[in-house]
Amino acid sequence: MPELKSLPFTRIVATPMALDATIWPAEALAFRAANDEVLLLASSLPTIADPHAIILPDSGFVGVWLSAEALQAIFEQHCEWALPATRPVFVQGAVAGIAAKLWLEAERGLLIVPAAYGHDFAERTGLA
Amino acid sequence: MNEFQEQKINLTWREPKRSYDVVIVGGGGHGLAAAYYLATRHGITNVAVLERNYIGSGNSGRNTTIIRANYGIPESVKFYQRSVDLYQSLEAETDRWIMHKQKGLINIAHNEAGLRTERARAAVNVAFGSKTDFITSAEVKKLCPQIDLSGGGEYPVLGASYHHSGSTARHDRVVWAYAEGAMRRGVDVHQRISVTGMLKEGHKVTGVQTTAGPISAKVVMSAVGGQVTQLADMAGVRLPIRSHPLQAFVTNHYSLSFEPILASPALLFYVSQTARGEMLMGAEIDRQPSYSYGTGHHLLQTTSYRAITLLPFLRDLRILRQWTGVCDMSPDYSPIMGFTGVEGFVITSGWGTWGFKGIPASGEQMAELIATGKIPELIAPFALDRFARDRTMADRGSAGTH
Amino acid sequence: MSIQISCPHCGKRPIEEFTYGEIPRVPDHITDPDARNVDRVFMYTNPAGVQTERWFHLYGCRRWLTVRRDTRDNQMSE
Amino acid sequence: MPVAFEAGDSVLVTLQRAGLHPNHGGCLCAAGDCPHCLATVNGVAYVRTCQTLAQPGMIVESFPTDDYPHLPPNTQRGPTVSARNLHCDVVVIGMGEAGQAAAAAATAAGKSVITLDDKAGQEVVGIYPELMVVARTDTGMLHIHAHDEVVVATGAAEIQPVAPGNHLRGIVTPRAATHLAAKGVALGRVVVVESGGAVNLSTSPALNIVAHRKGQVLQFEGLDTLKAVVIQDDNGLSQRIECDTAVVGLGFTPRDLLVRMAAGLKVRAVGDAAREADLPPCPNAGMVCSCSSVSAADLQRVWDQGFHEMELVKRATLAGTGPCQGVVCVPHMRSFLATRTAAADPSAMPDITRLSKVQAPFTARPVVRQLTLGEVAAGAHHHATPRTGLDAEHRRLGAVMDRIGGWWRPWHYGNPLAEYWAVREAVSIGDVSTLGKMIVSGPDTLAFLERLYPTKVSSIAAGRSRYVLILDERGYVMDDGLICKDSDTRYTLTFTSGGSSHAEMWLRDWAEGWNMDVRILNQTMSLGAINVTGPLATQLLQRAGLTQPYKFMQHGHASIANVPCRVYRLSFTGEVSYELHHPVDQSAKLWRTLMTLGADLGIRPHGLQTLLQLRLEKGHVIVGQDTDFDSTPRRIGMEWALRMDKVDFLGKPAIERTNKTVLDKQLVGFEMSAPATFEGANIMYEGEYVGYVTSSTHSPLLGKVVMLGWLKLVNGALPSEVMIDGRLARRVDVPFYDKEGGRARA
Repeated sequence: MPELKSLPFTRIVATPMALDATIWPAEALAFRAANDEVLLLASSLPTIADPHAIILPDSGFVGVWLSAEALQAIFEQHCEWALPATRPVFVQGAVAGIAAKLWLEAERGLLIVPAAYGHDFAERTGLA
Repeated sequence: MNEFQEQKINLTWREPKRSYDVVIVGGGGHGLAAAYYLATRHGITNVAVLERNYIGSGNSGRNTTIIRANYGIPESVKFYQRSVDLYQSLEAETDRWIMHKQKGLINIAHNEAGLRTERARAAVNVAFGSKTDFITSAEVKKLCPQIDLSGGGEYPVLGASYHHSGSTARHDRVVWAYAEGAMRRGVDVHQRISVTGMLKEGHKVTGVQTTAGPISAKVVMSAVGGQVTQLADMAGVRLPIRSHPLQAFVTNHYSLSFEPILASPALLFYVSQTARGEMLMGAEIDRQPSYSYGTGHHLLQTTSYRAITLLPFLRDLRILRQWTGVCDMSPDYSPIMGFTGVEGFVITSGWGTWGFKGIPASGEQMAELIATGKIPELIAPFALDRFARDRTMADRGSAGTH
Repeated sequence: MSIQISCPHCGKRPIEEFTYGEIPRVPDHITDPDARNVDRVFMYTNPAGVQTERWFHLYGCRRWLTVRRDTRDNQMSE
Repeated sequence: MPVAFEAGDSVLVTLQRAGLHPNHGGCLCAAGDCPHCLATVNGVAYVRTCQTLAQPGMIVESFPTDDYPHLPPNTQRGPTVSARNLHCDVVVIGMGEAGQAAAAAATAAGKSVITLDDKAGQEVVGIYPELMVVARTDTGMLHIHAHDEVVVATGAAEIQPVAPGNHLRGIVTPRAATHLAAKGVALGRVVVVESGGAVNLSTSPALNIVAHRKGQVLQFEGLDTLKAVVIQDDNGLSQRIECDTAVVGLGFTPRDLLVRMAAGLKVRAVGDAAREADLPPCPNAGMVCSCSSVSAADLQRVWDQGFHEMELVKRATLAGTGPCQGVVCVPHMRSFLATRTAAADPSAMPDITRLSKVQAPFTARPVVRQLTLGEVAAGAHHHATPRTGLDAEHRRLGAVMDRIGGWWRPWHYGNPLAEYWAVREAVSIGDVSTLGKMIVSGPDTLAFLERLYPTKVSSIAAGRSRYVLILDERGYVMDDGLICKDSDTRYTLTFTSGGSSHAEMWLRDWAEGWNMDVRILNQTMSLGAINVTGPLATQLLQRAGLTQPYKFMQHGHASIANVPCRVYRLSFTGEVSYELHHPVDQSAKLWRTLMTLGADLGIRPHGLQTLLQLRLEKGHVIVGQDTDFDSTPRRIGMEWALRMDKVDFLGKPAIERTNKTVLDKQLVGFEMSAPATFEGANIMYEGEYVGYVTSSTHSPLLGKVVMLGWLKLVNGALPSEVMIDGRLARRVDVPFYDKEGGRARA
């Protein structure tokens, strides 16, 4: 069974304009968690055009890569809201009653939850 | 013929008059009880109760019928204990069967904070004449053998407060007993009449404008649940009320074998078995203010989940029906009773999720206030102006929803 | 699912993902500072109709959003 | 008794084939509408046997005759099934002709369609807002989310006869007769009675129809089983016909409960579900509602008592409140009330063809099809309680864990007294990861915080922290915490564990409301935090790599045990304390290293129980435990934390207003001799209740009980001696321990 592992995110809070203008490193995954916030999985940091930006490493999330089929099974049982049809796509919302973030590619997806809820999430979705 | 059918009540309907001494808006338990006590305690019978639907059609017919006085502050314990006492003698007084039954109420603690709350509850209850003990989990098991003390391994039962006088009564019958008792003494109860405005002389309220024409009155009392803000607005009174839906549901009928009322403030769930054998369950209010009587599946789903955590036997019971009431919540979770600052307009409101248990004492005290023009000591702390006077009545013990 | 709220960042989600907020409104005729303060912190319009309200998307972007909702039937207009 | 059945038989057909009636008697509809075939199946009571497929080994019990079914004994945990969420454009409920047509039309229009049908074992329970259709199946719950519309094609239910003897066995509706005959169930001599509803049983040649009449049934005769029917024809002539089965046709009433409960939603009825209801003759005798045993005579009695509305008649008789939810009785109640109303007031004479003059059925409420709590609970969860990065560590150390302030936290590790002395005399570590931790950055940060907090934020120097009260607009204490200045445009704020879930909402709400140019980052769940406390705390941290000294209320960055830490020198316990905020994935590493390095110093971890005891000796208030809804700074004796000379801060207008009222009560400290009383104990003065204890502990170091509690002013003054738990207690100033605070600053 795949298990939830700590993800080496960088969390960036900056003006929406600065985030819009940022050129993310190639092969980076930059999840727009909010208008003014990005969760970044990358080996290097881009320049953010906001002198007041908060840019900090963040180990507060755990995640797991799963096949599209495995994700579908989890969503069908534990997710009341409809997933968008487009891929790749980043979405957020309650899964199994826990605030989850999802990065969905064509064949697989990354399921992310706060580490503080990792135990419960794994138990509820059968990942444990 | 089932044993629970109404046998004795006789309702008498009359045409509305153009003028009364007292007009009570809202033909639920609170309005009808006030009319009843005006007639029986003070001989004031030139009274009309106006109900926009049928009597008891609002929260009086949409609650979970629990009666208790295990509140968290002295003023509330005293007030609700008066209600408990009046309920206990209501059948004898009216010669009508309200199906009153003392069951005992168990409030479970699942963590240290819960233990602290329940110990405190027992202490303040006893100090003000209400019988509540702090009990161990073993004692909980004795009172309720069906309980899983491990709480499904998730919410262990660490202890509880046990409120001996926790009771239930059939909500409709309470409404009818008061209605009939008032009607028999000459009070008019009018169904299907809505209040559309206030008759005023300056700031003073002198009656109500209704769908059946104007009706003048020396005193207008609001006993409205649900749309009280709109009614008070007609009189020029601002209220600290937000109206929230509260949902509940029952199962089919089962042989009587679940004695107590069981509540878990942490799980936000409570249950009792009705006289007819239905398991009756409730939960917390919807968080958003709303006047919708619509029911949701989420409530049914999560409350069922919580219920079977503590009481696994409920798992195989079939759900019969769910419903919704609309609760007027005040900022400090205590009711609002008394004068409003507008002459001729008095109010009993803010009943939140505790309206049913407050009916007799609210009716009795408001009747006294109207009859004497003075604020009775028992309800003085619940005055509307307490917010401006910085004397709010924050009651942690009422935050339970039953 | 039950009632849904449209989060401008995350999309439509069940109301259970959100926390309710409210925008207090004090009528202009209240001019005394203490009376205004009492009204602002304790009194509610509590309309049976459309009101503007705030919701915090706790399970999603964790930001506030503003909607107009009819309290009679929970229809959202924005 | 074992009963044979054929594959595809319902439980009802199986029982009928064996000559059994599931529920002692009553007209059968075999279509899921009436309550007369309910039985207990495999321990679950109130199962409609006509809708349940017979299975080998199934145990079917009919109802006890003198009581309701017993509460079942289940002790197993959790939901009985799982739930599936499905999404589509259109849901069609009912796969009769109308349903098939609707599904075909939607499909042709390019819509994705999900169909549900009773006969396929999919029982729709309700239609909820946002077009969520909930259905139960034997394998689990379906939560179907329709984006466009829901089509209800559930058809119509047959009206059942009301006449004396209608509780007997041997009465069926036309549909049931057809169905049972097709299944080869022997119905014996059959009498057909058309009472306003056409009956065509020609498709069932197996039936032995001995009579076919138009008219009303005056009586069903028999003891338990039907022996004869007495029929009155349209000319008033009555006739008694012996038979084994009576088939009575009274017309139809639409199965529209799902539509009516979904008022305002995009739900459309088609086919018979949209038809008008037929109205049967006014019931004069016989059982109207068998769920609640309500006869026609009962309706008459409550009418005479003044109950004239559908809802009131329902409530007075309880008709319609049983398992069939009024499907059987409502047509008869409507007919009864229409007839009585007309008789009482000729101008209100109901025209049977115009139903608008007849009272509406009572409100339709979920659930339309019954299901167990174990089924409906599928897919639900408890509110998840977060765990710190040290959760596994605490459990490994044998901690008693408790939900405190919304988190799982260690209450104690088995020896609270040893934990206490470790803090007071050596060094101890505690998990404070649950504290709220927020960063605010941006040009408006200072202005924002200045307006938010009652302290003078501008006087905090970079690298310094200050304890603050956090007020709401009502001027009540909502939380407390620290303001830590990083730079002129960047601050770190901490909140209590209980307040942490609210802190972010609160900050963002006001930042937006005041249009402040700030960025906010919530690090509560991203950073672990360990409190290192005790006289040897500095020594331990030096061993772990702390190179520079920290002054009291100073903060900075350091590498501790090779973990990058944000170090805060402060004190909640009264001893020298450092909070180490660090990446949450390194909590266990940091914790274990400190435990190892401190072994010879006598280090022990402490739980919440000990922490609460230590802080109480210092008189520190716990917001939420010691404070109440109406706790102003004045009432908790902390006005020193306010700067009323600031132009504005959140809650200032309310503080100014409430300060004009007479003080009524205060949170104060008490001492008494052992043993400690419980928290919540009443405080009495001259026989009167004057407050209650909020925190209480026996202080091992001071050798007495120290308490905080609410005390009312009596005649304008705080009593100095009171009775707590029947014992004398003295009001004293806090803190109880180390009044000068020298130990924390050492």
